[in-house]
Amino acid sequence: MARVHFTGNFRQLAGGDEEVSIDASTVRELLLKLGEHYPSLAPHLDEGVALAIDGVIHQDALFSRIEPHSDVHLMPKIAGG
Amino acid sequence: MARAHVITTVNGDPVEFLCDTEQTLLDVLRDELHLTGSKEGCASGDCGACSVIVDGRLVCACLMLGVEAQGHSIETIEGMAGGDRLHPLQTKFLEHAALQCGVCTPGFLVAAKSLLERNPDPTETEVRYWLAGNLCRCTGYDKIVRAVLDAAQEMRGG
Amino acid sequence: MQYEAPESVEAAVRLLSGGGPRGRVLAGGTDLLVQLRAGVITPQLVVDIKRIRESREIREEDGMLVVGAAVTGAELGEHARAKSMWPGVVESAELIGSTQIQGRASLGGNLCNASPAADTVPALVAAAAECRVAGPNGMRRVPVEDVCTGPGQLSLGDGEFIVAFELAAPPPGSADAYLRFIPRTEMDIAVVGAGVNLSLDESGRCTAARVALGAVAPTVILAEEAGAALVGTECDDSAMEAMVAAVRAACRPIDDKRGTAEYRTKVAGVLATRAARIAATRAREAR
Amino acid sequence: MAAQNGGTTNGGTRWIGTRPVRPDGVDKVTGRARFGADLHLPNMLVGKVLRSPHAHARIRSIDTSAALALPGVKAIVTRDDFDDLPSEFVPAGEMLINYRDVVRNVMAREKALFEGHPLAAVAATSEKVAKEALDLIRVDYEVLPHVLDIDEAIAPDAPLLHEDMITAGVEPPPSAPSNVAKVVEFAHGDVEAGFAEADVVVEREFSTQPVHQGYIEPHSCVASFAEDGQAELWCTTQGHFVVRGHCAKLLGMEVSKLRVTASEIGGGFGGKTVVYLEPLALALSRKSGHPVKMTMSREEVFRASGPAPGTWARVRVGVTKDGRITAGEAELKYQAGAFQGSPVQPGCMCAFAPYDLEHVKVTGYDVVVNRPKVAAYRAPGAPQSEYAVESIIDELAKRIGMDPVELRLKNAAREGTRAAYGPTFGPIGLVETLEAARSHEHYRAPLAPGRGRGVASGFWFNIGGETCATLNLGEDGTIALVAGTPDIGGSRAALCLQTAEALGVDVEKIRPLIGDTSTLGYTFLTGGSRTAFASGLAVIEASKDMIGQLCERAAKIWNIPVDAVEWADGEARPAGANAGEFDPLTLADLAGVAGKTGGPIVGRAQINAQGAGPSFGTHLVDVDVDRETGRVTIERYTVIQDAGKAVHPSYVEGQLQGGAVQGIGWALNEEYVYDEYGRLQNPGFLDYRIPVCSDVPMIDTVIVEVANPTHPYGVRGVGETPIVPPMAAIANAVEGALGIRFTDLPMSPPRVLKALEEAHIPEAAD
Repeated sequence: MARVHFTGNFRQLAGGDEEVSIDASTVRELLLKLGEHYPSLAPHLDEGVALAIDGVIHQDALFSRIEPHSDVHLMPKIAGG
Repeated sequence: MARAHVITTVNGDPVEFLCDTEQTLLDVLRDELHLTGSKEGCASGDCGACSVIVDGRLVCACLMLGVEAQGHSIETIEGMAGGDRLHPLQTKFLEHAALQCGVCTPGFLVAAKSLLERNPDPTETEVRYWLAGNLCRCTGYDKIVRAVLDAAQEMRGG
Repeated sequence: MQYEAPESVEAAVRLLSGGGPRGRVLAGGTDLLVQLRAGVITPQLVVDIKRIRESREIREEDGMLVVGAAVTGAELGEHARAKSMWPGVVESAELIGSTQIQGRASLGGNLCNASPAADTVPALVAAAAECRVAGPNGMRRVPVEDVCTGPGQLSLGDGEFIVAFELAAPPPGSADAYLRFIPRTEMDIAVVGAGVNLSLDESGRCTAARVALGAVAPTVILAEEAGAALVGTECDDSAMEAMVAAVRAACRPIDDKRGTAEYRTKVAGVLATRAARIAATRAREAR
Repeated sequence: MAAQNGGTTNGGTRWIGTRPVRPDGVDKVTGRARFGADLHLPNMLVGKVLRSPHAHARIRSIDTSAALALPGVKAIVTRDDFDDLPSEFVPAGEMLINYRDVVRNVMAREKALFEGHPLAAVAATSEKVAKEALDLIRVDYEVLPHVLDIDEAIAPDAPLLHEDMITAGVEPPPSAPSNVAKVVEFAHGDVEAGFAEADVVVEREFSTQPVHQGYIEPHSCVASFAEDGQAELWCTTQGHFVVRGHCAKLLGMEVSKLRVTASEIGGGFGGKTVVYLEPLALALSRKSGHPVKMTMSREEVFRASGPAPGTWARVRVGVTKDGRITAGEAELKYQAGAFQGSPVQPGCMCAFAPYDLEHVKVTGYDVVVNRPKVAAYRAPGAPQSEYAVESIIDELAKRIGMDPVELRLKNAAREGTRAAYGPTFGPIGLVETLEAARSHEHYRAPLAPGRGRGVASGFWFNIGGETCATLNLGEDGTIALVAGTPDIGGSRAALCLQTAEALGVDVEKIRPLIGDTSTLGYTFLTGGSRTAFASGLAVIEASKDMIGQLCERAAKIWNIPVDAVEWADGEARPAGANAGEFDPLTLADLAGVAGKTGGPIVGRAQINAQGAGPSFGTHLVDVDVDRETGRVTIERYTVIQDAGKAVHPSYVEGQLQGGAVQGIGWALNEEYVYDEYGRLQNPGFLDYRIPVCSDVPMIDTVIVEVANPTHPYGVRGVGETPIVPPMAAIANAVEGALGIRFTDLPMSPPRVLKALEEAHIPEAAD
């Protein structure tokens, strides 16, 4: 089970939860299960989020691997100037 | 009103053109003569991207009417390299990476050429003040100043 | 827009007073072209005075320096005699804009743009310079401080234009200086400018002083009481303090994008002091 | 031209870390390079924009009939020429962009929301006619009260920009609309518990003014629409694929019918990641049947293109006597301009990023005001919040009597630190930059009397993203490299170097170009400091693809299995003794027989680059202050930054120097001045004072290299981080010189002099 941490407004949308354990092997699977678990989070997941998987930031990467003990942080997407 | 007929010299060649009297020399160079190396960054003499040399004097082409060019001699960036050889300033700008986006570069080169024609051995401070009318937003000026100082040294035979 | 480049004063006067559209005089063009481009002015006639010899030359007449109205800052700065006679006037001309602007901008244009922040004007006023004004009724002399009557406003009549400036030979023991304050080191319009012209006798006592200030009132002002505060003194600290008080009392600035009234008043005193010290040092060296 | 080796070691690599002349260099020093405004097409019209003179006004009607009747006017477009679009968020720059807002930003609909807001655009046979036509357009306005600053905008009775805007991010949602678009929060730990552990707590409020990117080249484009609905667009942009997407959406086109070519770009810094003129030019071209060129004047650039936001911040940090930071808290309010979407979110995330904090809480407010919609500007959102935090860190160091570099080192984020914004950092170089600062000669040099020295650190995420690249092998063994990221500061050189390294060929054999939108798959823009990293990864992948093909050809020629061929030093060799004895085949050898051995060889990559390594920097600055005029002079400046691996060190140095000098302008002089009617008073380089050459000293640089593990050569983005530390570094230096802490930017002479007077410091003698 990967541990998913909520930062920022995602925590609010996750009903105040700081983290949750999710069984998923890809980002897509993880987002799908998160959306089922937290319906109010779901539309925001569709808009696009970033995931820090074991410290490495992934954006728009549905098939990035999630390991069984991965530490995942849900974050807003980042771009730049 | 009929357009004005102007006879002048650009980069050593005789040039004739027709222009509206309101057109600046920069408008004429870019739109009539298609010499687009001189850039318009402000059209108010504040950025130096349109620097040209008129009768040996550095000026902003945006602050001179096209009709004022009558009988004068104009040097632009397009005339800086001689044949297939770059001017030492051009070479030094490349070697020192003294450009990033490059849009201010023609103006800086023309301005620096004008400096070295008057003062072959400028100090860093002299270079900085001479080039104060040329804005560069990319480089922080460091490599530009170094390139000019290095070119000056090379041109002095150092 | 009709463009004319007459080759004589008379031809220029004829064009400017010819009953047609009121013309604008073009010297260096560094202000005029910006206003043209922005649509602030839409003249039907532009009279370029750069082909008139009297407007383009620097010469000495009976010890007096005569500077053509279309002489550029760069040309004045390269004129060794001008620099030694009126270093403050020359340094004020050399402060206008960038190297590129220096190649075009003129004394006449700087004055007739009628900005209170013009760099050369305080220096010319401090130097008691006079303008040679040509017009339909011939040539007349006008003190520089009487040319501008307000921002963008001139006292010149129809058909008149400034041909040249006269700067008398400075008496022994005299010198001028000009300083301005800008936020950057170059390229800004003066937030405050101060020109000081003073004479010292053999003992180092000030016998005459003129202090002129830019950007602290609708026009450049001659702060007569500031000059008077130096006369009779050795330009020591207490005299400077009195001058600063007079300078600040003379200031009537506004708040604008370039500075607050409070800031301008304060810095006018600072610059006048610094300029007076430079002028005094030069005057001692000149003796 | 010969490559020269620079000051950075290039351990184990042949090309990475060298300093060859950039491939586009000669064009740029001779005036040949074609920028946005340098294209001229036959039958081309000139387009000009009518802009609102009011900061806030309802548009009752627009009458273009008199303008259309003017001879030479070929087309006019207004709000009626663009379909309204529903709310839909897409990423562009660092922001999520809502097309409902984009269509309104390029052309006002119900209301003009800022001075300069476009109301109509005219295409005519000359600029003169176009301008005359603008004067003939009649607009009936109902002028509305406006709000320029955050305080005004969030006041209970403030005029509303968007009458239907309900603050997002608040539970339960507010019942009434306001100018606060969104509230965001990042927190972990328990800040009050953290502050309880502190011996010293400092809390201050800060403000910064909007600042413009100040690129020297104004926005410019040429649009040409054909009768069959196919269109071409030439424009100066950081991302032509992003421009294509926006324009196609706004014009109701299929993306494949719009081919966008990126001109050479004369600076962007984030400001050329959005569209302004491009949809208008396309609409005018479609309507007139002519190519249409549109170029902003400098005044229009200032009045109508997006700056970085002005901000307000309240920051509180606690520290123990021995220098452990126990908690950090910040409240940030950012101006979004006329439409929501300020970079307050990244501002919140970056605020405390350089520190290892157990307890942190940051709250951000996105506030709309009657100013141009903000755009990205180098590390968007970060400079403002990190300025506030880095100022307080300096003050805390002073309060507990600790060296400010030591305090930072003691609390610095490092590998394994949980970032203030959530995840755990991988290998990062903050500690290395601080150690380099501490041991730098600058930091130990004696300081002249009256001067002050300041230090500050900074952070930016950096990004990857969608990226394509193609390597076309020529029949003589040279390579045409096609990338999709416009080259804004020498990235073509960086891509050639990475390709040369990956292929093992001479960098001079590779000629790069930026392909138009029809030549490559979708490629995200040049921004987020991503190009050297992400397009770098793409060319490395394309090189691998090409090597695979080259090895296959060699295997065929030698009649051995492909896995018995290896690629090394730019040639195919038999892999080991068992593979057989064959003379190596060079790239040129294989290129020459490509046709006969299977056809042309093209290396391709299409990737979505992940794992951009964050970049940290530390700046040192010495200042002098004229105590009588308030002018601050930068006497010495040193930038130290982790580049991961400097591909072309000269251009890395250039990024560090340029970012620092932009920061100097931000700190000292740059600001927007508005009148009481909400009209900008300083829309030009005369009174919007970016640093000039004589304002600054040489900018020393130290490149630290802590490899980014997700890139084969360790590359991290470098372009944005350098603008983060300067404001705090300079404020800290001024504090050192005067004993006065400046919490409002810019530290312009009037502000400094006023503060000096209020502090009753006697005027120093000359």
